[in-house]
Amino acid sequence: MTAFRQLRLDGVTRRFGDRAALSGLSLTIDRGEFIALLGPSGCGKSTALNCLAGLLPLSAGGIWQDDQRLDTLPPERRGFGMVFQSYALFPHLSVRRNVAFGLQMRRLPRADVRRRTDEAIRLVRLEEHATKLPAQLSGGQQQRVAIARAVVLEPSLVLMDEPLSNLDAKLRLEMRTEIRRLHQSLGLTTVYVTHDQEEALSMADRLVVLREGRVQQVGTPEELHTRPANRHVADFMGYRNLLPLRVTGTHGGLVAVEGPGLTLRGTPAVPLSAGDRVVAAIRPEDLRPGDDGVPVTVEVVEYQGREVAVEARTDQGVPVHVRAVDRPAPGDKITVRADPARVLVFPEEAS
Amino acid sequence: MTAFRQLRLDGVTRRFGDRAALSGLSLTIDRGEFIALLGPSGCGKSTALNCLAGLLPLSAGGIWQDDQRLDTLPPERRGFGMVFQSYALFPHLSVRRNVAFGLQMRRLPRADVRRRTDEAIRLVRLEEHATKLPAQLSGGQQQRVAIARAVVLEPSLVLMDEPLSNLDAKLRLEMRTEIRRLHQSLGLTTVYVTHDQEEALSMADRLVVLREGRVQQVGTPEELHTRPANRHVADFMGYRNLLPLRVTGTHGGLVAVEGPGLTLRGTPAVPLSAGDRVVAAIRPEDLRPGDDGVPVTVEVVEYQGREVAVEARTDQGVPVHVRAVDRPAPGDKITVRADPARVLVFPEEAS
Amino acid sequence: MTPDRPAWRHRLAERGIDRQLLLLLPALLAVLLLFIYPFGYGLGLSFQPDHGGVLGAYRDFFTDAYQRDTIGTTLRLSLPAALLNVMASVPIAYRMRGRFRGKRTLTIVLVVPITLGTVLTAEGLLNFLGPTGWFNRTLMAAGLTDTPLRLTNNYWGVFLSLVITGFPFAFLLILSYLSGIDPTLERAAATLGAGWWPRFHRITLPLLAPGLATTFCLTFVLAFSVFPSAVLVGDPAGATRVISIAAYHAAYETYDYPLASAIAVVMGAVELAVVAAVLGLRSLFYTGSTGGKG
Amino acid sequence: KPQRNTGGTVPDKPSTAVTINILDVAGDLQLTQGMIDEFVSHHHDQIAKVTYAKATAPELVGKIKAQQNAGRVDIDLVLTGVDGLAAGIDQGLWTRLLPAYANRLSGMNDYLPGAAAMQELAGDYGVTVTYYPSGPLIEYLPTNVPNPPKTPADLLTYARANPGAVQYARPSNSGPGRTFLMGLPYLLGDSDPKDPINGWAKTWDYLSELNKYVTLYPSGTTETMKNLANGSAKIIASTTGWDINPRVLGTVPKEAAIGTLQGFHWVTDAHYAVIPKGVDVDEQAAIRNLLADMLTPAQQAKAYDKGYFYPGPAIKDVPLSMAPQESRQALGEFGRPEYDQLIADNPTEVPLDAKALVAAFDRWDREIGGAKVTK
Amino acid sequence: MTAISVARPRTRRRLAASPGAWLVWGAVTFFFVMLAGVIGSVVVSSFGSHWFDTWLPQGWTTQWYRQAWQEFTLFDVLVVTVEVSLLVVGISVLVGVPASYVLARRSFPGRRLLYLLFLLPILMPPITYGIPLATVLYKYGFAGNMSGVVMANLVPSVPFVILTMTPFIEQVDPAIERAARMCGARTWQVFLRILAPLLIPGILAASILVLVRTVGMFELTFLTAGPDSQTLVVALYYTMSAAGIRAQQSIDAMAVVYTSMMLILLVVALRFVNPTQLVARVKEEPE
Ligand SMILES: Nc1ncnc2c1ncn2[C@@H]1O[C@H](COP(=O)(O)OP(=O)(O)OP(=O)(O)O)[C@@H](O)[C@H]1O
Ligand SMILES: Nc1ncnc2c1ncn2[C@@H]1O[C@H](COP(=O)(O)OP(=O)(O)OP(=O)(O)O)[C@@H](O)[C@H]1O
Ligand SMILES: [Mg+2]
Ligand SMILES: [Mg+2]
Repeated sequence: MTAFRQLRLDGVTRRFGDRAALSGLSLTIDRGEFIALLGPSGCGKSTALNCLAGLLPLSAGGIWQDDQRLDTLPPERRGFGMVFQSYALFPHLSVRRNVAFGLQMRRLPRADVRRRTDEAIRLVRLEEHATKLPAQLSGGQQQRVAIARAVVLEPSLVLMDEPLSNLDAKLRLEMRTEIRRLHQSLGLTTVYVTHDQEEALSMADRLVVLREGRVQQVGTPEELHTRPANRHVADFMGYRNLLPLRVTGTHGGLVAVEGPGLTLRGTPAVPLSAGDRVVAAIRPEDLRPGDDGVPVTVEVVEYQGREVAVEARTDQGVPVHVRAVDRPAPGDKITVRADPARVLVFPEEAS
Repeated sequence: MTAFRQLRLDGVTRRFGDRAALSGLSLTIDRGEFIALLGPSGCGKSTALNCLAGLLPLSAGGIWQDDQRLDTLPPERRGFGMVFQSYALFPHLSVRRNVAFGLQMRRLPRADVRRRTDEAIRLVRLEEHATKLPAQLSGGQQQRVAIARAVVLEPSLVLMDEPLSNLDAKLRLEMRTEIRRLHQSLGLTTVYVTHDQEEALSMADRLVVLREGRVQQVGTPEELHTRPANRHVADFMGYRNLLPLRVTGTHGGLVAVEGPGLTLRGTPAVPLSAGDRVVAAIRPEDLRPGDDGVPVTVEVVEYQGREVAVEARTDQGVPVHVRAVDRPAPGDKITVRADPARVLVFPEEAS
Repeated sequence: MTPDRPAWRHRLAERGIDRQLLLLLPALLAVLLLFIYPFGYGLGLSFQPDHGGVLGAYRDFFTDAYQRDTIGTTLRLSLPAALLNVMASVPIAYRMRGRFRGKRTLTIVLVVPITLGTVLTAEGLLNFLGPTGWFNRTLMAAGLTDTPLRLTNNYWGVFLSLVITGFPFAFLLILSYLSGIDPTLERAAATLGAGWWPRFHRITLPLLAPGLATTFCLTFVLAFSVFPSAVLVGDPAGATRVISIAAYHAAYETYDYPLASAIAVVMGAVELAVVAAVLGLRSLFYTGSTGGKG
Repeated sequence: KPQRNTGGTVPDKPSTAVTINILDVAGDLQLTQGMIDEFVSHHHDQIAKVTYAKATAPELVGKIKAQQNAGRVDIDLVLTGVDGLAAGIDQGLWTRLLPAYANRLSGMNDYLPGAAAMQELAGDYGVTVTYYPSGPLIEYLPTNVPNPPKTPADLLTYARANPGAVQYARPSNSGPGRTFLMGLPYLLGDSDPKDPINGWAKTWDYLSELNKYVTLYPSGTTETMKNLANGSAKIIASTTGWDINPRVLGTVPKEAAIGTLQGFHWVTDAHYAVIPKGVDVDEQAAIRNLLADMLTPAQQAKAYDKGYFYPGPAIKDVPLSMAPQESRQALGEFGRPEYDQLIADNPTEVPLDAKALVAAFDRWDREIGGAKVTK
Repeated sequence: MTAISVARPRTRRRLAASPGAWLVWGAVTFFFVMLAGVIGSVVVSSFGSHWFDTWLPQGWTTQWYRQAWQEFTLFDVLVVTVEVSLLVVGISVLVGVPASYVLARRSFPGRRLLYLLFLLPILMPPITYGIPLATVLYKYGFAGNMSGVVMANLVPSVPFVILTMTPFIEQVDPAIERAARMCGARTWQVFLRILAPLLIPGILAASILVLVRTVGMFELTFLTAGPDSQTLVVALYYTMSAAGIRAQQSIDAMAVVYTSMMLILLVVALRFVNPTQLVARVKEEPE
């Protein structure tokens, strides 16, 4: 279909039985934007994508493309492209014909179909496998076919459901770059579902964080990364240390928080006052071994390339996750500290 | 089946048509080991796993469990557990009954089946979804059912084919820990396929890197990370900068290498002499902006949380990947340098 | 952009009503135009007998043991035959899933009897199994029996002809239903320690159940309306006096169309009862994607 | 076709040559197709084309009914046996052919006595075209049965001594079977040979006694013939046609012999031509002329065929010598000179009417054929 | 236990398989022997001149075929039969498959009732509706020619296709269709390009069965056929059950003609498509 200026989701809701898999998703997507849907497994990401694609009827709400109501159109009339989480390749068609399918549906001239198909196959590095059937491909190869099949159409909106989950790191990085490149050079609008924050952060213009079917936060990568709106988003964005504490005082922009065997200073997400029950969120990489700080005992050490991930416990038994460059041994006692600017403090009840 | 001491793969080969998806895999797995198979998409990881499980007949080679030849046994007689890349859940059975299936096959008492099933479902956090059919689950939920179904049997050998690829980072980390914990507490032996080096590095005792069906290197995570055997392994292990250069001289344990607009010192993987054509491998995170070094022009900057990934180009047009803490803008000129201990130099022809 | 209509449409769509239902239209029209009216006429006819009031024809049928017993006779023939056809097809089709040389030929040969038609089957059975047919000659030549076995002009003749014509029919359907089941599922079961039998009856069979039910119903219906072979290789006045013979007698010998219609309606009702029982059982099983084509 | 005119006067000749669709439900074309083809070849001005279709008698009624209900009858002439004829009369399907224009069918005056009796059954609706006295006869291989039974009692004795050796096909599926059934009351001296329900006491007793020694009732005459040939049956019921024709065809050994039971009456059989209601008068005219031609001796001689309906002609004075060469040769080799005598010496009877016949079949099915079930 | 990588004897697993396998193949062999006997005895008889109490006929002849060929103008009849059956198969697949798609995929109010409605024409013997159906068709000028025969045969055929295809379509993963729609395929394109190829084994099975039923359907064909739209079964039915004298061999010959025609149609059909494992086959264990 023709390009649009804006896509507007208005209270999009989808129920299965009496459970809402997605409730009240409202979002305006500008043309050319790259939106990532992010959230834990089962939070409704695929459901949102399916509603947008027209594959699931809405239980409530509406979708508008500029002034046109979209949610009543069948999927094939919306002109979107989609990469399915389960690939959904046509099992009876070769890789080439899978990719060419959409172009043939648009009745493009034979030569065009051929050229664009070849190009898309080259893009996903499957030249060698072009004549194979899907069942003869490895998982990652199938996933790449699914990507090629969707982007070859250069649709006005591309929906991708975890398109890189089965690729190795190197290829994933390359494919990320390709997808971004395509997005930019073809002027696509992309809605991208991923469970991988890093991927989302590096690719998207804006992120939508879902949890149990509800939007938790919408923002740029940087906003989400540095200023998660609540403890769930923080948790999800890699703040693995979530320490239940109590505010003891405020100092300028910072608050002092305390708990069993722990004293920290941090940045409050909302105004807080002494005595409030709070959760302090700290990323493992922000919790570094240092001289003055909280004493902990190392329990598990995981090698992770240049650094190691350390699971430790305070003397009171609170587990903390720490990153270290040198390698402590289990049983070692170390002290850890965190920059107050990187300690986020949320009220406990927020959800 | 009963526990074993050793599992020996001897020249295991599998051809599809005249292409070998796996050639001559020889490996000895000790009881209790955690082995990760690692390699780019389509390199033969799933094929290796399927051969081990008995789902694909071998084209050549053999598999021995202690003194017993295994490769002639049908899968159900081998007593291994497997998580399929495509999940392969039984579509007509609820989550609970999918998980209980294996236990029922072993004719365990009703109560035991129930208890262990519940436990496994709790392990993968699907208590709420226990009565759903697979088609009613999200992708990540399905994957977790597949994991529960395999580990509930506590088999002597567990084979896992990318079991975490559809989970979000947080859950993935948790599941990793769970899998390791199970591995240790039940004394399992695990062969784990993943495309994610970080996962492999953090979980496995030993890693096997495959490429186009051939073993490239077998070693501990540390060996692989710091001393990749060849440029392909290096490439795969995150050495994203692979610079084709020429040796200009040797200095003690180091070599000096040079190319268009580039001069570096690095550690040779094999003895090298001046004039050899080589490839220098450097991780982006080892190539840091610094004062003296190679001048490059920033092209693309990707936000990745605490750091940014920078794609830059030397004056001669060689692309390099750099990590930076502060955020340069596209077009900026910066200089980058690397610690010679972290620059690995491989002869060019090695493969 | 009227807000009402689309919402209404969504609500219908959620309940499964949308334009795709139009695809039912041609079939529905065909059945309505070509079947419902004529059938209604026939049904009406069954309530207009010459004597005995509205239900006279039915009363005639049910009060006459000779007529009534045909239901039992037919069921005794058709249920075992349909059951045997389905049950024999399953293991054979199951075995034929693997790849082996000559599979295609074997399939074709197994399906060939479908082309025989009732007449050739009947003639063949009479010739082959008759008192001086090859079968009895062989038995007698081998000294296995002194007097020829009676396999025709009785229950067994009809039963065998139902098997010969019904088996390939069931086999063909079941083979194709089986091909729709993802083989990976059985492999998964194998890694969970399931031998061939549990794999089959816990995984394959439930996934095959809808196909089995349909196949059973269709073979049963065909066997239930057996007519020519009941006459040709059976004992049409006695052991194989099936219900369609009674209907035929009424329609074409005494030209009592009301009675014939009534018998046909009874026939349909009995079939319907069996089919409903089977489909009821079927609905206990899973009916959804079996992953084979995905 | 132009507007149909199905009532009114039937012209002497059709105004234009017509196409006639003939449906044969009695196997009559075997005898008469030659006659029809010859007429057509000589009268192109009346009949442009004939199409032949064949079917079995029972379905006939349904088809004609459907056409008549819809007002589009495209079957112009039906050749049928007694069963189809009677069913059609009963259901009111046939055009009344007589007595109007009876003068055009002068051949009807020359019917053989038996044929004339058969014509009575047709009332005014049909025209007898072929006729034969049928049976009942018994057939056997002289090598297997050196002393054939001569009376019904003999037959019973023989059956008792040789269980399974006597065979007749299920009467409702077999001409010889039903001829045997209808002939028994005359042989046994039953009170009313025309009333199977109340008048056949001896016959039913006899049949149930015989039933004890009959192992199977095949579902067609062909099969009894086969069993006779292969030796699994020793004595079977037969008729003149079924005696000669199968031997000509080679399904029964040439040396098979026939016998009669003392005091039997011939139960005759015939084929009729009828015209369904709703046929255009032009076509009716052509058909009447065709029928008139078929009832001439020269044409009737073709009915000798190869003994299929022996003798076959319905009218008097059609000796075998008039028949085509082929017929004469076949009958010369397989015919039996004794038939002339048997036909002359034994009385002929018309068969049961359709209702009574169906009742007899029904009773046979229930009491004789069906009795096997309980054993 | 040296590393000899001799190719594993491939048949081992199959041969060592359960006695069940032997039982199955034994039963199949027995079935074939019986089948060969049944078919063989008819074929031999149809070419035999005299066959009494012996293993084989006394002489051989083709006269029975010649007779049948002339008596029924079999060539025209065969042509009509093929035309009618192909039309019926084609139309009933075109009409039936979309309907079974809806029945398989959607749940909507009245679905069960509709299923029952489609079931009825298969359950009800043609006696109940044959004559009124023929009347209707005659009334509107369809009967008496090929269109009537085709329409009458559609009555049981369309439901037949629907019943066989419904479980089949249920087996196909709906995600594949969705993917096709996302590629811009309209419903008919989804049918033609995606579903049809995946359903080929089922469609083929259903078509063959409809074909067999149509060729063998006497009642409805006879009631609606005109003089030049008779099909083979009418002729066959006639030889089998008409009054008068027929040689056993001529019935056999007609049966052989009938079977040969069906066989040719079947083999032609199977040449184009394999009834088994069209799609799932690639996932099978390759040799
Ligand atoms: N049935 C088959 N027929 C032909 N080729 C096949 C078949 N199965 C796999 N292959 C090929 O064998 C190679 C190895 O496949 P395999 O599934 O083992 O890859 P993998 O390492 O698991 O990859 P991924 O990480 O993408 O899942 C691939 O190139 C694949 O295309
Ligand atoms: N057909 C269905 N019937 C019932 N519940 C369903 C159905 N489909 C999805 N759900 C439920 O809806 C919720 C959201 O599912 P969805 O597939 O959108 O998750 P997701 O965010 O894509 O997760 P993942 O990352 O694991 O793929 C899940 O809890 C799932 O179990
Ligand atoms: Mg999902
Ligand atoms: Mg894989």
